[in-house]
Amino acid sequence: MENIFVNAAGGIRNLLESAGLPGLAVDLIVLTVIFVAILVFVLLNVLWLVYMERKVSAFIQCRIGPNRVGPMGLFQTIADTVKLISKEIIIPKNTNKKLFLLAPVMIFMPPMAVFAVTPFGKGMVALDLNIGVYYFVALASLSTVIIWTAGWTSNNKYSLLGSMRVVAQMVSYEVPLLLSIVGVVLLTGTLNLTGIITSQQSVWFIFLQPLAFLIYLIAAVAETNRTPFDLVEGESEIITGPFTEYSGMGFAFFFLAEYANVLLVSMLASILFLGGWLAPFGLTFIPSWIWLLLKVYLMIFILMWLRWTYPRIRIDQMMAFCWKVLVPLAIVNIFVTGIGKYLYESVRW
Amino acid sequence: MKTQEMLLNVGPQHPSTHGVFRVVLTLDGETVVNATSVPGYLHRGIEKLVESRTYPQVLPYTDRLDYLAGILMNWGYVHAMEQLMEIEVPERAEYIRVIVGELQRIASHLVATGAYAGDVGGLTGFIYCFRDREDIMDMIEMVSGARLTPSYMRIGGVAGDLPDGFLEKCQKFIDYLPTAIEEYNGLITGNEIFQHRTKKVAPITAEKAINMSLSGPILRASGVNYDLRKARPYSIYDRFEFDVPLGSNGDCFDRFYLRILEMTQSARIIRQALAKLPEGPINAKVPKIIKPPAGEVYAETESSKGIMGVYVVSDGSTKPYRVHFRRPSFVNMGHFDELIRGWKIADVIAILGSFDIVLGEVDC
Amino acid sequence: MTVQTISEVKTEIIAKYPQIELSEAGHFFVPVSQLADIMLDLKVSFGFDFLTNLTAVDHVEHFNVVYNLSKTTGPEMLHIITKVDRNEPKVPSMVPIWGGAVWQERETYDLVGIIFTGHPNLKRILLDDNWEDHPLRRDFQWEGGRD
Amino acid sequence: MFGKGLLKGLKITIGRFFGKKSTVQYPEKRLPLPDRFYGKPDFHYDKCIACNLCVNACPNKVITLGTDTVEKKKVVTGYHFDQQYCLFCGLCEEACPKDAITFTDDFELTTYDRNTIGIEFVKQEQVDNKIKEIKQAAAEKAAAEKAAAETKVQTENTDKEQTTNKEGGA
Repeated sequence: MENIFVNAAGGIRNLLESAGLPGLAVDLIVLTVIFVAILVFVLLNVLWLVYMERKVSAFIQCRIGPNRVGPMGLFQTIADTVKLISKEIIIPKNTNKKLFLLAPVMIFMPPMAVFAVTPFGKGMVALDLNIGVYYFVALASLSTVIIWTAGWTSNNKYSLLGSMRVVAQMVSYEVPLLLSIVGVVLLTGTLNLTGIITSQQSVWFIFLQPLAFLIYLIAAVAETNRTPFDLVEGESEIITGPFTEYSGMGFAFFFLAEYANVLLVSMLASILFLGGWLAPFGLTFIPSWIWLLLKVYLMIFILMWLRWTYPRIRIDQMMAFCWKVLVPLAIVNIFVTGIGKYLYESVRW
Repeated sequence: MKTQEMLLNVGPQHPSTHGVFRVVLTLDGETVVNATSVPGYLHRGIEKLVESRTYPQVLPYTDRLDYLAGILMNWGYVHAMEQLMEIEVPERAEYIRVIVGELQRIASHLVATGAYAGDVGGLTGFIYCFRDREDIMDMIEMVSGARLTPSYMRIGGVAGDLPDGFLEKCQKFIDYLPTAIEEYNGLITGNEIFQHRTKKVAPITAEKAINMSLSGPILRASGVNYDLRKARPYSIYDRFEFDVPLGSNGDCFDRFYLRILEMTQSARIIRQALAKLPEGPINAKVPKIIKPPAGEVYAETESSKGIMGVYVVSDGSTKPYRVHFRRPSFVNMGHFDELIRGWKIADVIAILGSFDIVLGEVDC
Repeated sequence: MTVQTISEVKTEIIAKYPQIELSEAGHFFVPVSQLADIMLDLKVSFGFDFLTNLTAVDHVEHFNVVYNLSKTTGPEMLHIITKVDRNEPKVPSMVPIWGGAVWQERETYDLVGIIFTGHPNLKRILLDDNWEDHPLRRDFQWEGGRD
Repeated sequence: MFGKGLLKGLKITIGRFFGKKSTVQYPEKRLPLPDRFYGKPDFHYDKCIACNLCVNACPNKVITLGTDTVEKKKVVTGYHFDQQYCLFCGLCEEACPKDAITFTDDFELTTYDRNTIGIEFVKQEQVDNKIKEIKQAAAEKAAAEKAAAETKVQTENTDKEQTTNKEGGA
């Protein structure tokens, strides 16, 4: 069980090598297979997450949620997707058609690219990048531009308001997100995600960096545009913000990408703070990738739970909260971590 | 840097204008510079329609004014008619009216509370409120046969006596209500994000509120003790003990929270009315064909949104010469344009939600 | 302040303004020319600070503009009627005295066609801006539809 | 303390997450409807006395009653209920002295076609039967009357004869 995926990849590699292919071609094919596997994994998870969100919200609201399509309504998302595919894509007048259609295609790119460097289990990482954290932060901020493009080309005032909010919100919340990760990086001294996981062998960073975890959680909610920071979509204020004019599959892409982002930030939270695929209490008989999934889903559930409990914050309060509360706290956290680390290293308990 | 003001049309199709209401906002970024409300998208000309109906036939149309508090709208009309014709309503009918009227008030406030939670983004609060409103809707369906448009009252009484099982159900609901209110307070009122969103937003001073003829929870949130049930008791409200909750700041939070407090008071009234409910006839002796004497009357009742006034002019025939409804939401909205100036878009929605308008009533 | 009954208040008002007619039903009939002054005085001296209702009725030969005043401090209510000439339906606006009249006067203008002079924004409110007639007038005719 | 309200909210929602659900699986399960429910209208042909009270009571002119006079008796020939304009206020039911118009608890009133939403309650055969009945009754009555009249005439005649006989006798 533990090494099922690693072994599978190794098996393919051996098979190809024994067939006499050159090394580069083997690498290329194996990587492609891995990336397709990741793609499938992410898409399956996204479909499941849509269903899960609907179920969680329903359960919290004393409802049952989807239960008609398939057993327990499991195929509801698929049915919805089929419906969305069959719908007409309406393009507003006087817009830049190419950009308008490009935005929903591009929106999946940043989270997908980040998944290339995230470890899914012990030894299960497509590219073990040395600067994994840096790569994540750099790519995650890309989606701002894409959502902004969608809003701008929609030629709709609600979309414009929404996309301005995207820029304000996501750019601002990048800062505390980054600063909260700095605490972790300071402790480990590495930007490699696998390295960060292995250095949590003795204790998870959520216990060493509780403040950083909290800041990361809040900033992550803001980054994924979910309640209480769903100002971008702010359904009761600006309809669905940048996505107002999108219909059919265009809308579906944005909708699904949101869940890909949720998956991503939850995964990063488990990797950075919850020990990644490390098994707690020595329960190593459960495979590492299952442990990671469990932690990821715990994080996702917390995000959903928050979403269906809290109202939405206002734009000026959101900005004030970011710059006046989160950023100073994150900086304090870095200082404390630095001093703590220095003391720890000099005293050597 | 060159900046430009933007004209934004909020509505008539918008998720949180509570119907087909339109506000034309002039925005500077996210801040409202100027606002013009444009009602009338649900105007059905009820005042004109009823001119060609007989007096009892007006009643179903009053349901469609404030369709979240149909019984209270019925009450406003029959109250005016009873004053015009000088009808004495039997005791039992008055008690039944108070019970169902207060239930309807709770239902209407539940919608206001829930919709307000939804307006500021917390959809769960919305569903919780609607879940509990369902019980009231069931009870109203039990007595009147319809959930939203009950047409329950008649000139001189009510349409039917309370059915079997109603009293138990009502008692059960009243006993349950405090737990539900505690839940709303925990989920919505006590939430810090919610308080940040609503406290100190768009305060209305007491003088301004009186000057702008605001009524209902909006007026009382500004600290003006003016509830017709106390100030000028109609029906049998002088027999019940209840308080008029008052706000102090007149901001969105006070307007919201006042409704929750009023629910408790309504429950108190229902409890007393259930205990005292007398036996007897439920309809006064009213001629089969209603022909009120020529004259005119203006009578007011306190609906869930504010003062519901009905002005009836009779020329002695079977059809009213003129009926005018003073709809509380309509008059309250007169202050809206002025109030939202200088606030953010998100606040506009919060303020509109705190006004608790029903478009059937605004547009008549 | 001494407690007065509503009839006492009414006699006091009549004593101060002999031009007001008091009908049997207790309604005041105020001439249009003095409406604004009397209303202001009712608010300032008599404490009727709350304008609850404002509407108009078409009585074919003339219009009645109806005002209902009440007090936020007591149960008293006044029912004030002004007769307006049908050919020149002009009434001073109450907006300077009670801001609450602002939408009610627009509605009355919209449906009955009373022109409130001095109103800050006397436009149609419920009906379409291009509508021509005033539907609550008795001579209003419309075609089509179900009545 | 800041955050207390936030935590309380989370506690409430997680409680509800595991709590009882209040959804009713609609088409399979239905909530009981009260007796007074105003659903689809129902008309009882035999009870109707064609008094027109329901037509006059209706605020929205939903009901059109067709009547015909057969043998001096009113016969309902048509009862058209234009459901799309119905306000479900129940004033017609209240006005009816014979409970001929009632409301059922069927609330699924949607139709695919606007033309099918109005209900014509009276079937031609009902009218025919009724007319036949009345005619038959009238005929029977007429026959009975005739017979009665004949017997009367006969008795009268015999009386006359007797009297004339008497007179003649006198």
